Amino acid sequence: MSGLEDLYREIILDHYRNPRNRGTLESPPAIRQEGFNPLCGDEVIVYLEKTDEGNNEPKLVVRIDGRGCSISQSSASLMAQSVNGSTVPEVRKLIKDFKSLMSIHETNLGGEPEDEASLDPVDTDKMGELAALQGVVKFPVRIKCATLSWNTLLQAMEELEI
Amino acid sequence: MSGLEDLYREIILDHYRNPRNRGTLESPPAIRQEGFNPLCGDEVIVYLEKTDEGNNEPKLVVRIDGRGCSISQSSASLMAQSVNGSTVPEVRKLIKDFKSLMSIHETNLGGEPEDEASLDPVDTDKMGELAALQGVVKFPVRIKCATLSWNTLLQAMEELEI
Amino acid sequence: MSSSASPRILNVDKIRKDFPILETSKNGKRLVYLDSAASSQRPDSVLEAMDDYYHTTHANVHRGVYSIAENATALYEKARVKAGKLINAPKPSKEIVFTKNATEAINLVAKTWGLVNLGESDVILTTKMEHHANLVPWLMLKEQTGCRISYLEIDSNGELILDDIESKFDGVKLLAITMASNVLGTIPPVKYLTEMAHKNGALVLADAAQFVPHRQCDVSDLDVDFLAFTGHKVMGPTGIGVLYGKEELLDAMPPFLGGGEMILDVTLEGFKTNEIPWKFEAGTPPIAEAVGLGAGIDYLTAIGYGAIGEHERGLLDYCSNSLKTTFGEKITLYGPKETTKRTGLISFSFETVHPHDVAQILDDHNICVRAGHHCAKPLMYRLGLSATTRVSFSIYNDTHDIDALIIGLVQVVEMLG
Amino acid sequence: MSSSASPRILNVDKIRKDFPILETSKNGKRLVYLDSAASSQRPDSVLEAMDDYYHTTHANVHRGVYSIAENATALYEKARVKAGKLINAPKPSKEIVFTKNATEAINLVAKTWGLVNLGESDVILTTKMEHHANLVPWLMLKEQTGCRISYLEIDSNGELILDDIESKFDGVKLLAITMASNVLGTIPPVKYLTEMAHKNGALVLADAAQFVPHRQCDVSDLDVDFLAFTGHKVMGPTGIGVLYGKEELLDAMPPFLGGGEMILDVTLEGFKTNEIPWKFEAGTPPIAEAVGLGAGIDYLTAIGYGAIGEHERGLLDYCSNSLKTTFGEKITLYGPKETTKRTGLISFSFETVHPHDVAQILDDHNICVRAGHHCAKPLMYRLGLSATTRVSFSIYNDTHDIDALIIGLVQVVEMLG
Ligand SMILES: Cc1ncc(COP(=O)(O)O)c(C=O)c1O
Ligand SMILES: Cc1ncc(COP(=O)(O)O)c(C=O)c1O
Repeated sequence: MSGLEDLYREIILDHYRNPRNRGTLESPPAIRQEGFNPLCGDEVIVYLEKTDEGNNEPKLVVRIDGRGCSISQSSASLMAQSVNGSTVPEVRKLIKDFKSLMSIHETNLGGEPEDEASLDPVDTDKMGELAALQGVVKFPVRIKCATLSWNTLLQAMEELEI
Repeated sequence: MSGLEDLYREIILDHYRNPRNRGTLESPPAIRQEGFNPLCGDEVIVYLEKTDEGNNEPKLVVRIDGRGCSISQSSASLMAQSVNGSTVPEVRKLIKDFKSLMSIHETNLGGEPEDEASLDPVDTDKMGELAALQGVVKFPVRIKCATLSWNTLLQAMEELEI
Repeated sequence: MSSSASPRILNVDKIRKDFPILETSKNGKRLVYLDSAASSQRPDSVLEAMDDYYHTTHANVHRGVYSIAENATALYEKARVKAGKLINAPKPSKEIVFTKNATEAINLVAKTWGLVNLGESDVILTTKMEHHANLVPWLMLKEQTGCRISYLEIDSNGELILDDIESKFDGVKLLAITMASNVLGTIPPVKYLTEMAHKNGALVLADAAQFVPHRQCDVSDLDVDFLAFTGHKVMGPTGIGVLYGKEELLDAMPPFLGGGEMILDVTLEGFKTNEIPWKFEAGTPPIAEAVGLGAGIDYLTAIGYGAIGEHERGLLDYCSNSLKTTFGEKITLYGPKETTKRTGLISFSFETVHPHDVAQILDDHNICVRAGHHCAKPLMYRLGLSATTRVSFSIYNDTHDIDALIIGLVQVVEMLG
Repeated sequence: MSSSASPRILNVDKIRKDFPILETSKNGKRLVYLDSAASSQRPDSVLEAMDDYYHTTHANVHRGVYSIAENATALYEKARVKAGKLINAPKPSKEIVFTKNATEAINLVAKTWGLVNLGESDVILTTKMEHHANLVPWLMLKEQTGCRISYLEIDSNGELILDDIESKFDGVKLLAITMASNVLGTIPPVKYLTEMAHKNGALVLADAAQFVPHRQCDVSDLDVDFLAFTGHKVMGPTGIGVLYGKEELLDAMPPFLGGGEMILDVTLEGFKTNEIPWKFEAGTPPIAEAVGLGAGIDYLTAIGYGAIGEHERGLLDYCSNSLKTTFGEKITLYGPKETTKRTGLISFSFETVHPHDVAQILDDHNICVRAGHHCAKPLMYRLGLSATTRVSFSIYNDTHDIDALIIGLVQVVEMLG
């Protein structure tokens, strides 16, 4: 049972039961991006917008819709919580760290790592609640659940041309 | 070696080395029909014509071209020898008898017999030299070689609308 | 309750011995395999038949003059006849095409018969409970030909709504329909619909991937024009599927893939196609897989569809009763209420737990169930779900498996409910 | 003569023990298998890998959350990487598509990339020595798109004529070329021709079905755009083939067959395709076959292409010398004179005996050789032949096999010559 308890940590169950930043943004101006997990049909819809901060770096606003398992939905909630109010460079760093957290096992599934950099060790202490998703790496199939919202976020950022 | 000697009987080798009725007929009026053995690419070209016998049954004239193994070519030669100068009903009977001689093994290759009648026993005594091809049934793959010219003849007869 | 129903019909303990994977265990828990609708396990006789083939006979087929090549060809063609007889095809040696799976079989029809025969004014009629294998090929054909696709609706029991059915056939050239839903278990009235289709000048393709493993399938009686099923769900190996088609239809169809075996002649300019069924079997076919499928079919028919059906109905009753008794309002079961109207599988969902999490926790008990959209997304949309949990039965399952399932599910609900 | 060449390089006696079929005999004569170009035999490790897979792991892939399904998926994807590494694909997990055989791999390119990219003014350049698998798909494409097909000629040694080669690329969008002729053994200069093709804006598809079993294949070095090979010729099982394609090309191509696994989403109106390589793998893939292929590749690479090539060249020399010495003027051998320019097979013909009869009589000696057009009819027409006899070698053949062949052929000539 230790593996299971590692997967279903309290933080994850909390975000699953009480998802943060759930809702929609008007689109346009916001980007509306759908993501599917072909394995199970889980669906995440990411709404993304940037604020106008004058001369300062704009900040990102994100809302989450869709449905799916505890891992995909809690990961989306955790993602939204970390992204909201962050600048683009901060978010890029977050994405990189999160993918590192996950990608170790993706390699073992038979893939090449996306790029070598993604194999840098991550400092989970600095990741806050996000680190709770670490237990997922013991369950390779669930990595796709955990990364779904993040990949969708990346696509939305591309659409926003940031 | 008994099987092999049964396959390569003297009559067969003779017809292979000295094929009868080899040549072509002007087409039209003759029918020119090609037959292929997809197994090995053996090719038989049958030229077929019927004579005008006034009120009597017309007779068939056949010539053979093409190339292939000893079985396909000797069978074509034997076929031409038996068909030449015969009437359509006589040829139909010949074809039926010959197919019976061959079809027993075709069934074992996994096919249904073309029709139940084709399983009638044949009287090989009445078949003359043709009966020499009987050894082929021990070599199922070669049945297609032996029947190639006969199937091509049948197609030519269809074209001639007889 | 029919807790002892299954042991009376089949000797499951004895059957399980033929399936070594069922003797494996993880963390001291034996494997409980409840995912045969995704892929069945196979008896050792299937592996032995394939190994034996490789050990004594292997050579490429149809082109060799030497003995082992002849024997390989004979074994391959014998498997074809066996597959044909299983579904009572009138001319098995001509009307059975071996493909790589059921999906390819359906695509073959779409990309040959479909491309030639369908145009903008034509309609393909199908249902809202199809597997993607019997839907995406038609959606692709729609893109290519401009034909339309219309769907028969389902009711709240997951059965087809047949009111005013005659009108649904307007402009229809093909009815493409499942013989058993892989999500609901529903067995639509394919014989009746085939009569209807034929009366209206439409052909019928039946997706029997979920039917052939469970019920006697008789294409002569059904009179369907095409039918597909897949080897790995009928105790055969992966890598092989079966297409049945009526002789005159197959004869008239253009070839599918080009290459060796499907030709009579090739020149620099063009080619002549071979006779059916080889016209549709380009390249080296799945020879050992055909031999294995033959052995799988032998195993299945030795047990007999009568016993299989009865056994499965017993498990169905037992399982749905146990689920309802244990979880009451918390659980929803999908599909027809009457067990006689369905095959041996149950899809269900909990209000508060996602199927993925259900399957994950059951895996900790070494219980295999499927969670997801089951390659039937339109049906999921229709049911207003993104996923269900599905348990499916075969001859090697018994009530102990279901008891284990219930214990596992109780823990699921405790953890996440 | 190199009569002892092979034993020095490979321990054939030891290797043969891994191939039980080679221990069989008929009428007291051991099997002499000289038809590996049609299909290789496979070591028991391949069958064991498949049996082991079925005994411990089998489940459908990519869709299951439970352990054995995860393990099955991992094994399947590992086999993909193995197949990719064998040919040095830069991104094996994306650029390798599993098909049912090499023929399907080539058809896939014709029916996706080809249909989208070729029109009436375009030319497919190929050669006069192609296997039907690399010809009929293009002839079918010609029918569908109106594109033209032109052919590189061969000289009397069975080598490509490369004079004025630049001009041959006029209007060419695709060069579809074999990497080793299955009739002549010829190894065309594919790297050089690929440079030429790319300079002229054409892509290259290489048919490596007869190359991968014998020589190190390096798609990164060759820079070909697509490459196909087949499992049953590289010690793998039947029922599986491999397509390599460059990532950006595969990404841009429309899907091939429709069904499960190749989609991200399906609605009643349309569908979204999955990522590569799964976009091209509709339905349940050949899972056990992929595992078996992986084991076959392991066996092959453990022996090593260096030793394989050297061993085969020894047998080639020994066999062609024996044939020439024994039959002199009576026999004609085809293909390049230099053994370094060819793979381990020899096609030949006797003036007076048809290949079918040769193979028939050799079968009486339990010697397996291929007789026929070898699925290369245009080449046969070009050579002015309807058939040849072909002997082909693998790692389990030695000079004893060739000695037996010569004895058999002497009897052939006695009987029918
Ligand atoms: C050169 C060549 N290409 C393609 C093929 C086709 O391989 P498969 O029949 O496995 O599709 C073969 C083998 O028959 C071949 O020799
Ligand atoms: C109803 C139905 N049709 C078709 C298929 C496709 O079978 P395969 O994946 O073997 O092609 C399946 C199985 O996944 C199925 O359940």
